[in-house]
Amino acid sequence: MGKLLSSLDSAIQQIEDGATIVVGGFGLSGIPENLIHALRDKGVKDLTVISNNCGVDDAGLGLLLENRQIKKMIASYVGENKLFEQQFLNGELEVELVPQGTLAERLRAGGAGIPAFYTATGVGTEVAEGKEHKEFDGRTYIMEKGLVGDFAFIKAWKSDPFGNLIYRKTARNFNPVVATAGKITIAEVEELVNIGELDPDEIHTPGVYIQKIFVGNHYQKRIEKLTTTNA
Amino acid sequence: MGKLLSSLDSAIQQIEDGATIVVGGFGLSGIPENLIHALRDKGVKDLTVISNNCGVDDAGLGLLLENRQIKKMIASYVGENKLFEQQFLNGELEVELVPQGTLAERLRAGGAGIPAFYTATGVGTEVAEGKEHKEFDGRTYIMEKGLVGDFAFIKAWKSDPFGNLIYRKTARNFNPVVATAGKITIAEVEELVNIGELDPDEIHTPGVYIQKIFVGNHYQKRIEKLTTTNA
Amino acid sequence: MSRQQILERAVKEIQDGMCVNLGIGMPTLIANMIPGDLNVMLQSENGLLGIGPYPNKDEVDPDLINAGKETVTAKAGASFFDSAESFAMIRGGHIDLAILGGMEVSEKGDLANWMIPGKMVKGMGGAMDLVQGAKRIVVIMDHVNKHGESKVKKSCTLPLTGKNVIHCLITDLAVFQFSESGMELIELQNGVTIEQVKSNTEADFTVSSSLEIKG
Amino acid sequence: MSRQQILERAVKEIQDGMCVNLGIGMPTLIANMIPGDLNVMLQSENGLLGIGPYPNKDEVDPDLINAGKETVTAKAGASFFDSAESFAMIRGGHIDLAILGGMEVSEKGDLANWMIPGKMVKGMGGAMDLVQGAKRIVVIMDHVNKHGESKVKKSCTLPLTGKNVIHCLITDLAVFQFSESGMELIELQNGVTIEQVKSNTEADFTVSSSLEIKG
Repeated sequence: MGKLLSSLDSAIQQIEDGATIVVGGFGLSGIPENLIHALRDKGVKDLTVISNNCGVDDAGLGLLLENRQIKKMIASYVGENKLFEQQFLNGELEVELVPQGTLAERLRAGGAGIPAFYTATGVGTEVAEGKEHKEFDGRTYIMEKGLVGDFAFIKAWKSDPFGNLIYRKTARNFNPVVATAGKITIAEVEELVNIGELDPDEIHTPGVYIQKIFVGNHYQKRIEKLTTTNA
Repeated sequence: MGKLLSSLDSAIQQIEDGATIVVGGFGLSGIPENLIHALRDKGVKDLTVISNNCGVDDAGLGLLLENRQIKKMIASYVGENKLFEQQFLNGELEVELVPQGTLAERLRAGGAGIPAFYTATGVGTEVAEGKEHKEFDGRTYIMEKGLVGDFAFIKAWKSDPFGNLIYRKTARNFNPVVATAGKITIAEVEELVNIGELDPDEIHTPGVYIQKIFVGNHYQKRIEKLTTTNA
Repeated sequence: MSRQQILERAVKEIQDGMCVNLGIGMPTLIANMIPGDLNVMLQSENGLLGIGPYPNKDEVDPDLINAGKETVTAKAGASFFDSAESFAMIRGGHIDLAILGGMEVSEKGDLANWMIPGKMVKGMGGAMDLVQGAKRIVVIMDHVNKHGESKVKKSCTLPLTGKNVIHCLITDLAVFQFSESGMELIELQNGVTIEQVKSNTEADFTVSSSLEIKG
Repeated sequence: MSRQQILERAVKEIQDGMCVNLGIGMPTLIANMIPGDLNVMLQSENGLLGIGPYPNKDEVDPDLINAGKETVTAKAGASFFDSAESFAMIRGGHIDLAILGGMEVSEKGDLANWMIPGKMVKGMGGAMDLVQGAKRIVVIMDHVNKHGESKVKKSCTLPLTGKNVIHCLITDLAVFQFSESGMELIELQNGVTIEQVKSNTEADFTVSSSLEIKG
């Protein structure tokens, strides 16, 4: 079906300075490692990146920060990243902090053709400033807008050639919503299976959302906080 | 965990005249047959029923129509049902027709704590009359409100004792969104499995949404339109 | 016969790699006409992407139906999902093409296909979502009704399904495309003249220059 | 020691059958203290309902972490889901209880726990969603800061996480409940007097009649 990429070069080649890219993952779990590396190598600048976190200093989206490729970051939590702080205080980096549930819902809304919705999250806080307020049944809500990126980068466990995806455990996180919120969505996966091999009842992301598929050959899957019963 | 019912009597006993009940299924596929029968037997009246369809004359929600238990129906398509027409023309039955995608999203929104959202569906039609209109990026949208029922009736294939659910094929349809949109959600299922038996990656509805579980012992699964290659 | 012409023309709208929603009724018949070398995924708004052919008698499964409530099968690569996801797909612009039946079409690209006042109210089902959400909307219908009156109108008289939503109209007489500049006749069905189309059309339309040359 | 008292009191908020979200940091420690005879499902907002204990060294899985990015396990009956579903669950009022850390609490039930102006901006994560969505919000924190200043205030001075959202506050000195009629002292920690609480609290509060009797 022509979705399968043998290298990320051609896909990344389309991305220009100033593009908006939505990126899946939570912390360093379920992040599209190969896509981030390819984007770092391509060196495209002035990106707006929408992702729950911004990696750590030497991994994940932190690599793009290190390379000064990000102009604006839309995220819910960026506390793991010293470079982030530095660039933010320098005025090099613009930041929009969004509550995590609102971020997830804004991406789902963007992908689902919903331009805006109301939520109580953030009412009475900085997050509500400048936003439309409305009462429903005596409770106050604010209006939040759907988000769509020029590109969406996601990571899944298994894909078939149509782009039907299955994620593994909590590496699912933002990936399924991010998948829907890109004009062009590129999925990198650990394993490609034949068409018909995935049980249609178990598919998490139907292939309709996926424009390109890349099978990564090495996943670092770095652990941020190793906690064990005996540690 | 106390969610398992040995009979539907106690659960149905809580439902009073005038209650709002959200019901899963599409046509006669994936409908909560046992719950509908129990509700018919209980005879509770003046119900508001929210469901994509209203069954057929002698099956599904059509049984409640036949028994004159429904005061108001919120649905997207009721064309299979002559009793419906008759009661509607008599003025016995109030009807709110909602586009199917808007109905699905209103239920999802209700379950997700979103009181309202904007959609282009219905703009310029009867559906838009009296609703708030708003422009986003030059396109006009209307505001639609979240829906929540006093009770939600759904049908799943498998459940564990916590109420983690798996649906089968297109019998999934509205059931997962309806599951989220009831103050009390009762799931009837074909098969109960032990806790831990369902793969956590394959669960469609997490048990947090389910208050009661009933294992039905007979499913009619009537087919509305039998179409075969050799027919 | 005229229906066959409509369907044969409609199937040409479907291209390799597309995800397509075929409306209930006449559009459903297009499924069987899609060339086997095209890789097309048909969506059914009750929660299936990848509709297969009707089942053999022993494959029939009440848990596997299409939006018209007919028993179907799922092809290799199919997926099942819930109704909210299904319409997220539709409303979010992820479906490439919807081919829908029509009762009336206006020169502005309005569609009426869900309700006849005074008759039984059936409901709009997913039609209003599809016309706003799918990337391309093709309507197929007879050009005139059984009384010989044009169904291609200046303005629709029936309640609308969507305003200014149609990209292409295929009738038993002709094919029209819709754009900012209005409604344009782009093809004639076999043996039909421009005059015939004009005399059977209430709507104002322009004639494509490429068509004038052929005609 | 004072932390242990807070945690021991907090765990009493958890009842059989509940779905509970424990915030990052001190609240996470409550997980290990839940009595084994209670059937409780812990939610992690990155997409897990049914957090199990930390893994053995050979069970560690980078694809299985909690919202604090710690490696965890999933208990029997757990489910995985995406972030939109996770917050649908939270925002929609399906989580029975959230126990969160606090920097400041006001007598009106406002919570500030995400940002100190002038310090590194970390972001609010899921805290703003939890305080608006979960059915019951319990905040646990030290009563005073390291300079001896009360963190239980008339009004919060730090940026808010939520306004009028707290149901219960548990500190190393006391337990308060919040209602329409204001903030009420309902319990004293072991060996603490009402006078001690009063002198360490900037907020105005009433004292529960049942407490006066005991005291």
